[in-house]
Amino acid sequence: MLDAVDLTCEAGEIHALVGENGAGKSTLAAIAAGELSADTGEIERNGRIGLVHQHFALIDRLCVWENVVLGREPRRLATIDRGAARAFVRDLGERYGLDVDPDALVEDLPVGIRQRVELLRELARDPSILILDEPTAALSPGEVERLFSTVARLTQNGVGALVITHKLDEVFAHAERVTVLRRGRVVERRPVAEITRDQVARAMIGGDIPSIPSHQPTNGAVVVRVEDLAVPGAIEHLSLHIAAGEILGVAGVEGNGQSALADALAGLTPFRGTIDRPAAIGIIPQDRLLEAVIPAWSLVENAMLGRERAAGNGSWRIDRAAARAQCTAIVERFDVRTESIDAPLATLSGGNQQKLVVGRALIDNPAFVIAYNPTRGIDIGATATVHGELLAARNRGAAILLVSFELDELFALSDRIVVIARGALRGEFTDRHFDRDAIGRLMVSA
Amino acid sequence: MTLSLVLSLLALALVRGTPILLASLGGVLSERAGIVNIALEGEMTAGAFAAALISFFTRDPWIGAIGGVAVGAAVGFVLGFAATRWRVDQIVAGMGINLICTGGAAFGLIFVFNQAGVTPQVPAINQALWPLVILGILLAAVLQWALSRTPIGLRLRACGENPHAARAAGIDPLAVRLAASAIAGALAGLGGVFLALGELNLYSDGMIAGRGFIALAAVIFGRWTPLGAAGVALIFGLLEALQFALQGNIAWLPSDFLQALPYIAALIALLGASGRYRPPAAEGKPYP
Amino acid sequence: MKRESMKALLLGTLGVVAAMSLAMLASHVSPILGFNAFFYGAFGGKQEIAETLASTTALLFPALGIAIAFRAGLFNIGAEGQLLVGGLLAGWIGTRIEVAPALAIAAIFLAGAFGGAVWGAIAGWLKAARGANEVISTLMLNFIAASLALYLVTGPLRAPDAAGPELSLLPHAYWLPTLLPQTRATIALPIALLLAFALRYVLNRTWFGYRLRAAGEAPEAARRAGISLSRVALSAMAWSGALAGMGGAALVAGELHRFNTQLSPGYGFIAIAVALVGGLEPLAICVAALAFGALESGGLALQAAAAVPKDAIHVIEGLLVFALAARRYLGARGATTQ
Amino acid sequence: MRILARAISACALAALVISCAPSTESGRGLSLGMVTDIGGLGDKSFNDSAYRGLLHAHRLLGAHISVLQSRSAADYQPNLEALANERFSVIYAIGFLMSKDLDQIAQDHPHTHFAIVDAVVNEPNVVSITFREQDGSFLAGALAAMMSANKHIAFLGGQDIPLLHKFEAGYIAGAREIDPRIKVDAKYIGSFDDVAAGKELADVELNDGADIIYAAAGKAGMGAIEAVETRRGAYAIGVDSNQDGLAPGKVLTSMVKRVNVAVFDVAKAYQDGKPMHGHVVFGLREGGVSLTNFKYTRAKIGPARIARLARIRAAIVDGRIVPPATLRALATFRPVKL
Repeated sequence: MLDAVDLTCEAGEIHALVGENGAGKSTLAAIAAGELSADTGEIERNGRIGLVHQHFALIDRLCVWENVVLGREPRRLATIDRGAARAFVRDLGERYGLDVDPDALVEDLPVGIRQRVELLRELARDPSILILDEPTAALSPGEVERLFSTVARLTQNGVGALVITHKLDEVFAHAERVTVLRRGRVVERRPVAEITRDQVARAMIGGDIPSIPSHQPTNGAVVVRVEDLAVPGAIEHLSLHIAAGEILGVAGVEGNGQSALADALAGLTPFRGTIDRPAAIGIIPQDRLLEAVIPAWSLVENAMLGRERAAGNGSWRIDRAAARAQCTAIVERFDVRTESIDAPLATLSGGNQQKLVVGRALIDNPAFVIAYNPTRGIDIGATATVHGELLAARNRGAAILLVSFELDELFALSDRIVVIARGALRGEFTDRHFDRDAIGRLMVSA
Repeated sequence: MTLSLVLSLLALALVRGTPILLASLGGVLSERAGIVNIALEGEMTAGAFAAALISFFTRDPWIGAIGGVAVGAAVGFVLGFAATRWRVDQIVAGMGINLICTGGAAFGLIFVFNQAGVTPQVPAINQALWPLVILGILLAAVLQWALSRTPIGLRLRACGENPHAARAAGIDPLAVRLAASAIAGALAGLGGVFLALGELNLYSDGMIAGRGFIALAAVIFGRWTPLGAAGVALIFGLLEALQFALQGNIAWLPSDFLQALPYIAALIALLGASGRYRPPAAEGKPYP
Repeated sequence: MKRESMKALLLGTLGVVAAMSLAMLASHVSPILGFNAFFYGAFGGKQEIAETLASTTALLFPALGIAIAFRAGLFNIGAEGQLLVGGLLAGWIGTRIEVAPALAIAAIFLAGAFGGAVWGAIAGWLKAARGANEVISTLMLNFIAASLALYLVTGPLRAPDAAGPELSLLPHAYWLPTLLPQTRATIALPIALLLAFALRYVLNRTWFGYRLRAAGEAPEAARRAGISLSRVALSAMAWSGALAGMGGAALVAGELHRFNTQLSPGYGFIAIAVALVGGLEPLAICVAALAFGALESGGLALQAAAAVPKDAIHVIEGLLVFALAARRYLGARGATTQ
Repeated sequence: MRILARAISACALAALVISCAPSTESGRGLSLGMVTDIGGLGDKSFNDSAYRGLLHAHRLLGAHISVLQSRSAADYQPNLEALANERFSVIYAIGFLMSKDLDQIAQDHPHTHFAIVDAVVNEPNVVSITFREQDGSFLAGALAAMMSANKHIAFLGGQDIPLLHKFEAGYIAGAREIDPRIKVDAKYIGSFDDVAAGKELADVELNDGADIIYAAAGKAGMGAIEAVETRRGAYAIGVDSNQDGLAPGKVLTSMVKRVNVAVFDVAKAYQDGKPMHGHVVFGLREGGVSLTNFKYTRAKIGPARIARLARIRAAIVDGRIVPPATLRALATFRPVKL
């Protein structure tokens, strides 16, 4: 994974570690924090290194203060001093501007707040260095600003912050130094002031950035119509429509009704109101490992998921030759890199797994596609492939609902963007005239 | 129905429910730590047999009782060890333990007493029956409190929900799971002791009669909380007591139906509960 | 085959043999004599082999049924009750119809399958419609089945000639044809083997089996791919019960020739171990059922020759379960170090 | 590959088979085989009683003996078959549930002598032994009615099956013989194994006001004896074996069913060259059923009651009283003026 990497992070600095997915950033972070051990080399720590995980390592069914004090509980006789624990969490929150209700159950919290809890948990352990692994992946622009102001406050107190990211905007806005990792090796390390964006990007991927196909104007009839949709506890009075050959982007902070909207459109959750959509539909779920694939199964079997009856051509048995042919078609057309279509899917990189998921959703040319964070956690090359295929589907006349927490992705792909907050649409931007600041404000509107 | 009849019914419900309650508390502990425990039946059997055996040879029922609890704990330890260190599938291990314990006790009867089926009468602790009932209920309350209020309880829950996060917080999930499984065995063993030395004064093949499995149902019905499981165990005891009382008094209702009453009631309760039964998130999953 | 796997296998087998020897020594029997009796009891002659095959058959049906449910992610511990209800219905139909023997046998098996399917489907429906935990419901249904069967055979369905909790004998013509004359090895065994192959085919080659496996392996992914988890739960439990119920029918028509409430010594529970030891793979389950069948019939012979009690065989079965589970662990570790 | 690995692992067990060789008993002299029913040895009841008869024959007649226990109804046939194949002189089937299996096996082994307890099998080489349990139970009921201070007595059964109805009907009739208006509770545990449930159910009956409990529930009946131990003025009546010593002074008597006597008699007759045939009924007259001799309770009961019991016994023996054997017959039973 990693090969002769050396890295220093000094007290009081924000050090950005960038690289494509699979470059070894998370592994490096885990080794630094002592969660994994390296084969050779050594880690020199002055004090504790805290790690804020990419996929938050919180215990969902414990409340905030329980997560924060776990393993070092304040005691009163044999019991946990709950008053002290709550006060401790509140004080810590105030000191770093991380405002959280100590008694909230973690599983009830939106992603942005969960990250604060994760931060609090690490801060409670007085780290000398804090590693943040992809901290902004699911945050709204406002929350990103807030996070970095917290980090800045930390560095003023003498803590070193190593921020792992692939968003170059953040690097150039907040970091003092940047280290670029590619295929487990350090390929570039410089103060931010001495390097350009383009240089960093080239260093990351070791070549030119793939380009995304261009938008061609289309003018289709409306194929998806949602009127007055309501999903209990998530969405109220939501209406929208999508035309053939159109990508409708949905911007919003995670947990504001996007999942309910996608599920209602996919027919996975009960709803009130009317949904008018084509029967043929391709779905790219948001959580690949949990919702989209069966990692222990082969590519062939994964390629059939949801299309298993089609693989039998209507008969009760599965035509294995046809299934293999279809899988091969997906692998070839969507550039899934694998040694064999019979290999377990788990042996593939995340990007290649995702390409299979996208291919499965698009191969039958459905008239309607739901894409939910289709490029979350995959590398630039795979991202480019996925974006290209989504645009190709659009250009063939598919209506596409694109839910993404990355505004850049929405801006690059969408024909139209709606902003969702607290279960309702708060604004619409048409004709590819997207105003980042206005969208950011609407995302956090009540 | 007179007051004394109601009281005797409630008393019977408590006696009937307590062994199930004790085993279900064990089940709650081990499952909250992340170990599926279908071995409760075997642990109760081992506890009951060992208690009768030791009481017979030492002529001291208290040593017998302690021995029964210890043997239950040892069986729980074996389950925990297989599940954590060997990473054996927990359900498979539990099945194996049930088979070994029931078979082993039957075999032990022949080997030790040279008679099949049942031990001779042994010194018992019948006078401790009610203290044990009260102990069971107190234990449920104490465990409820300990799980939510003490550092150990918090750490145990953390291991059942997300052992990786627990590890990151400096807790050894394997040790916690092993300990929880052993304590669970001890509690189930105490359930067996209650039957063999508290209510009766012997061990007899088949005397556990599915109580360990009912305890497992109580764990799930009680939503993995000590008080919940205890409540379900006692309600189950009450239904059995009712069944006992009604038999012969309702001529048109066959006794077989009445005997099935508690189980039918449980099914109906399942219907109504419309199950948001969420087991601990990492239950049954080996770590690491 | 990997060396570690072989080593673990050898260790496991040795462990079981050592445990059996200890058991025999403890009951003052020379292990040589004991093993002799054990293997003679399991494989020593036509009658012994037939008994082993009869136990194999009795375990194979419910084990295959359990595998269906487990593969769908449903922990069906109700095979015992499903077997009982299936056997009851089979035994009742068998005494009620008068048709050609082949038809009657088909009807008996169908009745068994139907009875078991209904009993399994109750738990499946509870799961599908109400989200009820199948562990509790199948467990409760076991107790209810036992009470129901006892009530019916001593009450409404009581046979005029019955002294105990059983129905009348089936007409001789409806008894299952035997594989070996004068034994209890019947055509139920090839039927079960056929079912195992069919099950393997269904699981691997049909969209129904695919959905079942997907729902078991990754329920959320399956649900999002449009597979109805409720429908899978209902059908998997019904089929699971149907196979267990056919096991009851096989016992009724092949071994007892009548329904008796005590027709099973817990086959439905031992079959869980059989299914797990067989790794939930139909063909491997056949092999596991043979091993357990040999243990059952060899164990029965052991008590005759060596006065080892009837339940001691459970110890050996338990150790076997442990040994094979540990073998898988050791084998897996071997695989990762390579 | 994994399937292969599993197959080999199962076969490893089978590999030891090679050592096997027949170990049949040579069967010189008198050899007695016995198949228990599911209750098995240690039931403190009729399996144990039969076993005592066997041991007696071993000591007095020098017989070689062997006992096979059954775990389910499906085990009866192979167990009987195994003994028949080992050429035992006399093979005992202990329990009415074996009648259908024995009928078949007796035909297959016409030169082997069989005996069955509690059922009638009409084959030339089978002697059927039944007991008039209702007679002994009648005496137990009469004693209970005389001893009850509350005029309220109880019956505790194992499972609600016809065989136990003989006990229940005789007991209730005997009580009515003494006091036509006496209150009798009859409850069933639903199990012969669950000793604790036996105790709890007995407690319910005691709490309802009954002060004498007649427990016909195998091992579970021991729970009833425990229940009366701590209650002042409450007594139990044991069943099948002499249980008076389990709680001296608290078990009024036991309704002994002398399976041991019958078993021994059959063996003795065989050795004497005059094997028994047909249906042999063991009633009060034959000493097949009786109450024990009140070793611990004679003083409590008193000579007047014991004399009255003797009069009732004589009336049953000479046919003036016919104790009912079913609950239906009980409904029409009228006390007889002596």
